[in-house]
Amino acid sequence: MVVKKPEGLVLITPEGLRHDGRRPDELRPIKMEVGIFKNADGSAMVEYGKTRVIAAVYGPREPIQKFPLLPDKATLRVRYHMAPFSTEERKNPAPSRREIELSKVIREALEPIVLTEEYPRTVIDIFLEVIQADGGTRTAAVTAASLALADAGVPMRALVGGVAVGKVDGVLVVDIDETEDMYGEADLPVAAAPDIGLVTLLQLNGVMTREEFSRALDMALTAISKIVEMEKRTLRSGYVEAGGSEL
Amino acid sequence: MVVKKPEGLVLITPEGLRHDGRRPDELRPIKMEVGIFKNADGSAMVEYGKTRVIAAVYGPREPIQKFPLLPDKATLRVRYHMAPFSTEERKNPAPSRREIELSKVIREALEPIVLTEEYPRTVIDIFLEVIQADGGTRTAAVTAASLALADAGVPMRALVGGVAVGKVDGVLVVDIDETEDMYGEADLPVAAAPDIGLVTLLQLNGVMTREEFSRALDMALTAISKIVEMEKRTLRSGYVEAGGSEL
Amino acid sequence: MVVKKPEGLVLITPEGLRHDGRRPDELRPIKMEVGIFKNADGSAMVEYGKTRVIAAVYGPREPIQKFPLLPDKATLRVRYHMAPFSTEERKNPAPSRREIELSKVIREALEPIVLTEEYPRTVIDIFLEVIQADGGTRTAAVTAASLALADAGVPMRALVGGVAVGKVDGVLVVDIDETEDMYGEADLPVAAAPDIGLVTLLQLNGVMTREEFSRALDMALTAISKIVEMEKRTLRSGYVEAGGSEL
Amino acid sequence: MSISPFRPPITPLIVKENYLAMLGKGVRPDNRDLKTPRLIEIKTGVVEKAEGSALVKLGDTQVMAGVKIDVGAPFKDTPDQGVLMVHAEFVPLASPLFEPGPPDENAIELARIVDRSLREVNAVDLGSLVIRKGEKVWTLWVDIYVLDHNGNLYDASMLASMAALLDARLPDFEELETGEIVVKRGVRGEPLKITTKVVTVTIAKIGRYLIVDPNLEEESIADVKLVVAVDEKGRIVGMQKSGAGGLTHAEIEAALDLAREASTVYFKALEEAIAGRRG
Amino acid sequence: MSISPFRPPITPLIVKENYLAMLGKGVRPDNRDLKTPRLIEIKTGVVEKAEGSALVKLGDTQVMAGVKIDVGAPFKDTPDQGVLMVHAEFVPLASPLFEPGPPDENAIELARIVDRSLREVNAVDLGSLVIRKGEKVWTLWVDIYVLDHNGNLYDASMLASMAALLDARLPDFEELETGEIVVKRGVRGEPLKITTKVVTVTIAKIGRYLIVDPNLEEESIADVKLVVAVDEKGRIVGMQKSGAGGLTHAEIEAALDLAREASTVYFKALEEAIAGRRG
Amino acid sequence: MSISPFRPPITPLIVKENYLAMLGKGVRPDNRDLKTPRLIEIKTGVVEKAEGSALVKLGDTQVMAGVKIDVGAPFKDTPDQGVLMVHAEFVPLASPLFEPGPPDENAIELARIVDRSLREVNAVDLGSLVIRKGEKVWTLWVDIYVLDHNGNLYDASMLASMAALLDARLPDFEELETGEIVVKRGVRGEPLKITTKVVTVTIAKIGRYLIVDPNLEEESIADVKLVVAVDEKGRIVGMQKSGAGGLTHAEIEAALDLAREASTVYFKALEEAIAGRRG
Repeated sequence: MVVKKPEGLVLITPEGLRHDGRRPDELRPIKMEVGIFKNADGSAMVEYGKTRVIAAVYGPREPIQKFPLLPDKATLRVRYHMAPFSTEERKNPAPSRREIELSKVIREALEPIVLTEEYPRTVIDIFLEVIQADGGTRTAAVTAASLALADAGVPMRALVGGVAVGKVDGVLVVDIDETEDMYGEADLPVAAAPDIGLVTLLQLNGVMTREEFSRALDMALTAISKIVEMEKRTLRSGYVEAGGSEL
Repeated sequence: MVVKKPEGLVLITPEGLRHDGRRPDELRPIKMEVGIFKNADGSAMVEYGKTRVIAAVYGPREPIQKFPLLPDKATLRVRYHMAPFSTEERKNPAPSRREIELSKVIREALEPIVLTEEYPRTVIDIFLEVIQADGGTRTAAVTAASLALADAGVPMRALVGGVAVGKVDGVLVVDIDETEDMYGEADLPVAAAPDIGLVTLLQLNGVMTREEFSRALDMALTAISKIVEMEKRTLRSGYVEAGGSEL
Repeated sequence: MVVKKPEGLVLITPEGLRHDGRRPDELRPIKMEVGIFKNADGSAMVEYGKTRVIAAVYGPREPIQKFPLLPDKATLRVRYHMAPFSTEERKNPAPSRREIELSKVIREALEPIVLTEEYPRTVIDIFLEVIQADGGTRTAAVTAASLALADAGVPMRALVGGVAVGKVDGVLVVDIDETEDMYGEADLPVAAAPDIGLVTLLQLNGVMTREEFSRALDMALTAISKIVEMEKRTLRSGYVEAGGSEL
Repeated sequence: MSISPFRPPITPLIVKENYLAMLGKGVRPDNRDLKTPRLIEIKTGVVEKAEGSALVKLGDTQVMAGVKIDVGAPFKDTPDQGVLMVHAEFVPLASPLFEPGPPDENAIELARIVDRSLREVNAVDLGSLVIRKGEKVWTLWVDIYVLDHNGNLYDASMLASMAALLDARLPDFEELETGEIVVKRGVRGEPLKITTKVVTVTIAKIGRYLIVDPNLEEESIADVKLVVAVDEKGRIVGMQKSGAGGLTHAEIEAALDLAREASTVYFKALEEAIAGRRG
Repeated sequence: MSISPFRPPITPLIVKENYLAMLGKGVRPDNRDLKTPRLIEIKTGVVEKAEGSALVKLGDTQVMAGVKIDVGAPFKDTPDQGVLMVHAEFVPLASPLFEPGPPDENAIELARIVDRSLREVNAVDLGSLVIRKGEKVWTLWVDIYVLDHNGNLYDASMLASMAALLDARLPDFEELETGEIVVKRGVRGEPLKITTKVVTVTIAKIGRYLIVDPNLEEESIADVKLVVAVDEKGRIVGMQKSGAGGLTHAEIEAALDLAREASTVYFKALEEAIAGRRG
Repeated sequence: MSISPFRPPITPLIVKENYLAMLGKGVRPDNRDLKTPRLIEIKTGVVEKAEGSALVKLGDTQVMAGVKIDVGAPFKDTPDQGVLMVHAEFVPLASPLFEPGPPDENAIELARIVDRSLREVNAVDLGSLVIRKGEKVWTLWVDIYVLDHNGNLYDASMLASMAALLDARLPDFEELETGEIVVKRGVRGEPLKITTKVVTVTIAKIGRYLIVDPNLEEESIADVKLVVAVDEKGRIVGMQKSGAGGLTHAEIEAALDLAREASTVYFKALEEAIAGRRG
């Protein structure tokens, strides 16, 4: 679907900068915080620019409403959900097809990381709420989930983080926002656990050549390494923010 | 929400009477009947003017579809529901948000009255159907439920009855009908068990001063005493109707 | 509901033939095939002209999602469902009220035939998908179900087959298509097991005199006998097609 | 998906055998012969706010029907006809076996049988319900409300629906300059144009006997039922086999004769109810 | 259908008795007296993309509210008024007892209490929200989002809704030649016309004591609650008894006095939050 | 909410080990090498009433797709484009593990992958589907119907969708004086304007091996899958990692090479199916 670009919007300036002044490989200002809720066993808030996601983890526990549990490992339940006020037009709070797909994709980004085999016949619930959506919500959600799981003390193979790389006016750019997503040519959301070298979420919407894809994936993995380092600092100090050259 | 009053509608006459000729403290003609159904363990019909509600009680019993029961008392299940033909415009038979709220409010008006502790691990079902809605349906429903519970032989601390007091053109009036509800300034539905001095349902929609509220609650409790007396007569004789000065 | 007949459409010619050239007692070309799927325990495809229905049978088995089973016989679960692309205008894939009713009617057409008492506490699932709808889908579905049950080796009292007789411009005609159904005066879907002399599905939509009805039912039973014979040939050889004078 | 029902109250075999023995003598436990419906009581105008309404008691079975009339758009393929919608609710107060929730297959089947029986003979003249062709027509909602289920909901519901339609009056209305139609609820206008009355007669087969208007106990031991819709002229205007059994051709023919005979009892009850209204 | 709740975390009797002993001395385990709400923190403008937003912390309870504003059609019977919709989600991250799914009776009751409290005094002047009478009006969606449930969701949600409405600005818009209204999301226009602020004060009854703003533990041992909506002038503008208990007339009167007194604390917090915004 | 699946048919560890041993020798139990898809059979025009249709057999997997075309309104932000909707049903006849009900996360994911693969390259030229700009456009419904699930529904569904679109013809229509568009169902008009064909190739990772087009048994022991959408020019036009495992960067690169190679097999099958149609 081709949505026409509004007049006057320049996605890449002659100097090679982006519409918000960032360099192609520059992340937005990032904030991370853990332990933001009293009830949840673990919780976190993650901001990539204006995109803001919160996460809460409950478990390992018995589910309230019984359902068949796995005999050899914990069951992960992941819900990615958008607040009705998080988007331009009010979002109906009933789960959309997009939210159902992304809940699956995010669960499958976390399954390889969580040591589920240590808690058979239990449930680990990971609830993700998008409070404000400005591009990259699914990847920010993976980062928030990683922090909340660690905050809850759930044993993990490694921390995982996410970022989306885009192709905008032919240029590969990291951590795209909503404007770049809407008027760009491709969107490549990636989540990975750098410490064990695994990509755990990978989608591509749009067109890339073989060579572009390799470069884009490299850019994503570099950015994710920074994000996961920031997760580690956050788990030590509770709250971290960084932007521009600090990242 | 302010709905404009139709031209020519006089809610309070210069003589202090209401649009249907009643005095401010006068109830509508009331009919009560018990034992109206064969299947139900207890049943009742209650009319306040044109408002008509029927009630059926099943239980204490095991529920058809299993769900977790309470170990120390009976579970009450209450459904307040309006027939599609009970209202001006056809009502969609799927439960509305209003019906869901009123089911809760009515259940909580009955919980303090029913001796649920005598039947642990069972369900008592109370099904309420509004056959015609002309104001005061929730309070008539409480009255009908009280009768049907007694008809079913469910042990109760006391009978409970309900009535709505309104503020109409600045005047407090008892047992408001739909017209008074729609064009009045406030609606105070009350249910109480006079024999044990407990108010078990209390809502206020609209604005009252502190002093008006006290007077309105007094008016409601006086009316409810009459209604509960009438319930007692109905339980003895099966059917009672009364209106005007008889009440 | 009277839908106006398009100009130029002649349902019965002066020669007594139908709009597609058939005689009143002539079936459309019929195809039957069994064993069309690998997963299902039994499967079949049935075509009456352009009407095409496929059937799959699973069981007797334990259901995936537990529900109360019958202690003395197998539970039949029947789903009649139309593919979204099977109709003129796209059909919403959520079950319509029509599909819910027909699932019941078809289940009750199969209950007298299946020896359910041989498999207590199990489920036999019969899934029917209308791939193309051109009149007579419910009766073709019964025929397909009969074949798939036999293909699955489910023990049966007898084979069952179905056909719809219509009244079109006052003439009784067998195996009506959608055009005849839409502009005709009556539609009589029938399913029967000729070998045990039982009618197991019978509906009438439209008006018939007492005498017309008897004749129409006779026509249906005659046609069903041919259809059930063809089922038997299909179960021997896997695939059969026939039309016109062969039937 | 339709599932073999789990709990029709299971009747011990012995009950069925005793029952069959009685039927052999031509009599039923409630003292009826095999071909007579239960006592019928029809009261119309029971919901003043509805455009039409009726309460039917058929023995201990109680069914209410209400008719609501609104302005709507016609269906695209019938621009010159009003809209008729039939809906049935088996509300949980009517039976210990009914659970709250959207209509199940039984409620849907019932509503669709009543709907077709009315529609196929144009019992309500839908052509008379046009306000502005292709744009604005009357929409009739017939809502069937089962209050006490003691057997044979089909016949009771059809009687209630028919009586409510006979009771119904189109509301008065005003046409604004904008073309909008404003319905004046209070004011009762013309009655509906009913071209023919229709009833259904339900025949149950128990063993080799056919009985008219089965009560709840009889339904629980019946092998199968045949619902037959009959109009005032005695024509068959609809039919539905219901239940997990089969019928021979001869049984079907016999059932039709029983249905036509019993229909006169229902038509008489309908007549009296309407006459009572006018009287 | 409303069902007696299965699992309010069951508090042993001994806890309740200890608690009552403390209340007798006029003090609560968290060191409050009986009539003082918990610490209140209100932050507005927390969701830049929403037309209005606020995050409220009431003790450990956290509730967010967002206001989204769209162009819509007015209701038929109020052509000269905008539309106000209040919706509450108890998202599962807020409590170990919340499950995903559509709003249950508690979320619906909460939203409807907030809705009525705003609507009955026309707190948002709906008459000021008309773009073209009878055709185009502003629709306000107030979405309540419970983030951490530690008791008294009513008061926290009402505060969050009120603060978000005070924070909200109508979006700028353009009227096309076709009459269509195009909303310009980025550009913040006029603030909403708020005729009066409203808060609710929730009083719980435990034994014979009435306490203001119960926390989660207190709610679990409370017999019943009374939610009282109060406007700036101290008028009672709404009320709801909630919970499976009863109240005497005298208790109700006492609760109203407590509510009016505590409302000033909430109003002060609201004032400070808005002042902070402007400063 | 997405929940770890309960029953992928659990394969004993020993099966997996035997399987890995075979893969080490470059061969699979069904005699394929690692990079070759199963036998492909594509039949178009299988549903005469649909505007386009196809049945695809990929080994024992069978998927049907139908294209229905209606007149509708364009989306507000794309007034000069038609509408494309992709929907998938995993009907219960296709697998002992499918239950009736609305599409689950797997069906939704599948439909969205096919949708994006078509949409992102404008495979169907949506700009050619405008009847009256901003008002009336063609709406294409691609309905994927899984009939027999024996592994790799992605590739089979994408092939079926693509073949059905290639088979589809816009219906003829008439424009009434009122401006209404009347679709003439019977009459087949122009074919759709397809700018490029697209296929997906699914690669499964089992142990350290990558295999193309996994069958059901292979899926049950696979650690993770990568679905790669490729267009006729060999460009990557979509991608989705699916399943509860991870991939290294090197594995992803290797999978892309496999995908591009195998895509030619799928394109060839598509070509033959269409040629067959015209021949």
